[in-house]
Amino acid sequence: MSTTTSKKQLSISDLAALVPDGASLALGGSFLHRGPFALVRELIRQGRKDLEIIKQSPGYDIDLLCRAGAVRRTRAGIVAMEGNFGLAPWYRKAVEQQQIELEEHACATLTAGLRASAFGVPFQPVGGVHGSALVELNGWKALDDPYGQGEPTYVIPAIKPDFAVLHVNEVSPDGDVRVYGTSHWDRIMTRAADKVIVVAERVASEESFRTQPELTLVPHFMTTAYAIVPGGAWPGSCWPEYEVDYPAVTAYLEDAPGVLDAHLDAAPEARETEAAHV
Amino acid sequence: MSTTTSKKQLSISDLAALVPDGASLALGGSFLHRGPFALVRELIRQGRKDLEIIKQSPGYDIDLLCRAGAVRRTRAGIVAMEGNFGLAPWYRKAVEQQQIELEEHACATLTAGLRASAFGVPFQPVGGVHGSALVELNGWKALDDPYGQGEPTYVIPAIKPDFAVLHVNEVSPDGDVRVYGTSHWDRIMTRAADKVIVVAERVASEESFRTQPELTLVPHFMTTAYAIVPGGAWPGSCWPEYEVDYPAVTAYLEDAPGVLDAHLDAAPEARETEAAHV
Amino acid sequence: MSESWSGFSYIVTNLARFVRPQEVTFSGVNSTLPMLACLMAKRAYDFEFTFINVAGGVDPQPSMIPISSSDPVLAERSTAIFANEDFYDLCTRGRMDLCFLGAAQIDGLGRTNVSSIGDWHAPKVRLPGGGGGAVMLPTARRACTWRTEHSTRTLVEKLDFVTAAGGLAGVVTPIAVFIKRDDKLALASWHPEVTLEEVKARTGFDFDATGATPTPLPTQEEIDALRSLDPTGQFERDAKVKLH
Amino acid sequence: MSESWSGFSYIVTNLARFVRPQEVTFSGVNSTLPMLACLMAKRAYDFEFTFINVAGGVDPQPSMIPISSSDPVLAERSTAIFANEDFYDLCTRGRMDLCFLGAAQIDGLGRTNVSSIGDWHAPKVRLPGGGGGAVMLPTARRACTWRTEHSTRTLVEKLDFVTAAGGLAGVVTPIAVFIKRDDKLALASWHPEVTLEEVKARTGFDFDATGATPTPLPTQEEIDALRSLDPTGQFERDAKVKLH
Repeated sequence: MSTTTSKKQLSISDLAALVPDGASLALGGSFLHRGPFALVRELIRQGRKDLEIIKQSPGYDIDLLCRAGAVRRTRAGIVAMEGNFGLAPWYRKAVEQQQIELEEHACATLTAGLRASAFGVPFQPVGGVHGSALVELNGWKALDDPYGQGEPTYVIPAIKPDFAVLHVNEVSPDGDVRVYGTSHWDRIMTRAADKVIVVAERVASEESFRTQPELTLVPHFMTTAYAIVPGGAWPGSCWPEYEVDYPAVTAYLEDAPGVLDAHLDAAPEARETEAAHV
Repeated sequence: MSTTTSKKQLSISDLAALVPDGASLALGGSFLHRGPFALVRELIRQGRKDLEIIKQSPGYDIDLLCRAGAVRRTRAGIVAMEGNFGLAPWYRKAVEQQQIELEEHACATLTAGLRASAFGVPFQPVGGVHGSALVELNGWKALDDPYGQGEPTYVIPAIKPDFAVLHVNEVSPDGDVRVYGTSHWDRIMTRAADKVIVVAERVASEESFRTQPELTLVPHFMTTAYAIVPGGAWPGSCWPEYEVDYPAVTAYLEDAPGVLDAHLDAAPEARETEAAHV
Repeated sequence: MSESWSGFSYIVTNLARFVRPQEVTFSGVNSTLPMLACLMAKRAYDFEFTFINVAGGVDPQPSMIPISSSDPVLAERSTAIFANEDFYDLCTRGRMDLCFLGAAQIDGLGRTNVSSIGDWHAPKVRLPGGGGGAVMLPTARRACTWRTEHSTRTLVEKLDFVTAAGGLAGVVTPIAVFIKRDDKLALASWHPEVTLEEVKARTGFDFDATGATPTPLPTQEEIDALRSLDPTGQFERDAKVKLH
Repeated sequence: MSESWSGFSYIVTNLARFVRPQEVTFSGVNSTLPMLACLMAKRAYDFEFTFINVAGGVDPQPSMIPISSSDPVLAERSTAIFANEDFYDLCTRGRMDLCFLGAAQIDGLGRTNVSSIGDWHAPKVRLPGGGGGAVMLPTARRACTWRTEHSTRTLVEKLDFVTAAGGLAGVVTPIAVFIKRDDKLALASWHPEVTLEEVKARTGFDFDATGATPTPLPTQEEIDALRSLDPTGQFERDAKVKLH
């Protein structure tokens, strides 16, 4: 397996280069927690356009992408900066000014669509939703129970992202993935997407994975490629490595010229690249 | 939480006593591996009748229950003793002589039915099945994709066992559950069933669960009660504790008077009780 | 009990009072006050219940109280990780006893809007969106929400958009506690420092107030629990709750 | 290569030859010969592929070769546990490149019966049942099976029950290898010690034999790999495969 190893490990810029303009990306994590933010920033640096962003609870990531004008459409459950930061301002503006298309979900309906893809079926029943105006908005259909036992049940069409993009604690040389604490919706995203790309805090030995295989969230054969970016979930948290960098989020939210570039330049993956060039 | 602890831990006979005649049981494990066999034997000792057994791949368990005349109906994917033991003889006889009702599934259709219950929906789409005579046999319905994207897809009605019964490596005092190696279908069974009852090799400290919560398969609040029976998956395996006891399986399969009783008496939970009475 | 009962303490305490023994209670994202309420209930009440949260925690032992109610510290020293798919399924299959959900607007039927102020397609304010509500509100055994502002802007006659239906079991504002009765919100109690008339005047929908009384003051255990959770008053300052 | 090619070695080796570089290959329950084939391919062939199995293993390093093909040792020192729900979903979403499935009867369309001999409702022999087949056979990219007996009892004109349709990509018996061509089973090759006529006489369905040749003898690598997996010949004795 050692031969596969080097093939899968890429620089963050080469990893981002796998994603073309117009691609649909399911982003892992939730709000400010364990999001694949280094990859998101690298997509912006590379000028990616027309992306479709799929995530139950985006925040910083979708806001940043909207601020950079990289988004065509988002399919999301709940969008906010969270903590005490409230709404995501550039996302909000992009929707209010109709610069991006929004497919508004409940988190569980988005999960249902991902499950349909993961299970290889065209639609997935979901509990609840009755009485919500989201039904008409999205054209969701209710199906009668053909067995006559249950109430009419809404079904969500399959959602199949081109890429699932995760930030994780550890990756094996061959691409096995491990996270600590909650996996959020990362698991179902990796089963629904066409390809899985990963940013990890560090490489852990194959041996360590073989010792506790029960902890592996994504087996290596599902991982297309990965990059190692310590601190890559900045300014968010990556349990148990680091907490949210609240001052950095506050600085990001300032609405002034140069703030976006300064923020991108302050990111760990940018500083690392700079350091490498010295 | 210490107060809950003693309430949930029962003797194997008190645990079995929770299951009434006619109950439907989803049994964990697969074939000879990590099945809740101590509990199954205790149900037989207590003379339980008319049980419905739900399991993708039963073998020794369903055979034993059929041999003891405890089964009314089984819903199963594949039934065999496995290894070199071939078919399950008493199960086979019970079906051939129409002493029990069989609902024959593909393993994945049974899983789909369990998923429907776990997800709180009346039916669950499943991939495949097209062209199988199981469709007509079970009256499974194909639904058109209301979104016009996919092919007609078979849906399986919800399967909701009264109990999920697992054999596991470790349980916390309060009922958190941990298994090593594959979880087979145990996870979805615990999410589909009305109640979860557990036989464990041993109690592990609450602290050990708090140290690696990612390894917990079933959180304590889902567990109704548990018993501790070291070796309780005998004559099957429980990774990494012990392998299959092949001579014991061979002895069980002998068709002679007294074999069933001798087998039940040789089981770890029977020897333990006997020892306790000395 | 100090000289006055702050709106912040009123909301947290009355949310905590929805927690019942032996139940499974959930708090989610953007939900600092319910998070504090769940932690308060653990400290103030002499009964057991299971606290699960959006960080995957199951009865965790967090080393600090986080600003973000989805912070991973809320799964610290948890006995299990019960991640998002799992707790949503628990809810849709009818096993979530109590869940706390956010809302921007609430109507008299206990429905919520978290989607937009103004027309959805051309919003004045684009709100966070569907989140847990549309699925959890109709499927949880009881769902409760809160508002830090009690006004006809937040408690409305007509929602700008019906994000979630199904009927809230409880709503807590700085001055009132509503519960579900005959599939509508009814007043259960009001802040002892305001009047029933003020509650009515500041509420956009009609409600039944039969049997409603001033809310019982916080117990010493509730006061102590909240003080231990917010010793410096930072959460109270951040929440910016005003009675009037 | 010894003086003769045993039926046991013929089956294992020809199943192994269905494994392709970079693919995901699965072996299941009641499947000792495919299990040996996957392990043989790992040892004999100079390419990488992912071996997953019903014990949850992903490229495991088992400390012994188990009698039961679902034995947990097949997940020993695995890099991940990929449990049953996961590998079934992998298959139904079209990402299982090759899976090995059992069969009692096989027809000329590559459909299988694992349910009953005789009428399903009053069976002469109740067989194991649906298992992986009904879902995996139609959804795997390629599904292969094997029989240790090549006869008109096992390779039939008409199945007693169609448990799984979708068309096998390959069938290996002690004397022949069939592949899928134009949605039917066609003969690819036959055991060098039998004749095409014998294969035809012992097969219940008609098949196309265009281009079929005697099967290439096992390579030294294949022979060595199988010997290392079954050094005492116990698996071969247990399998009781007869050429004639």
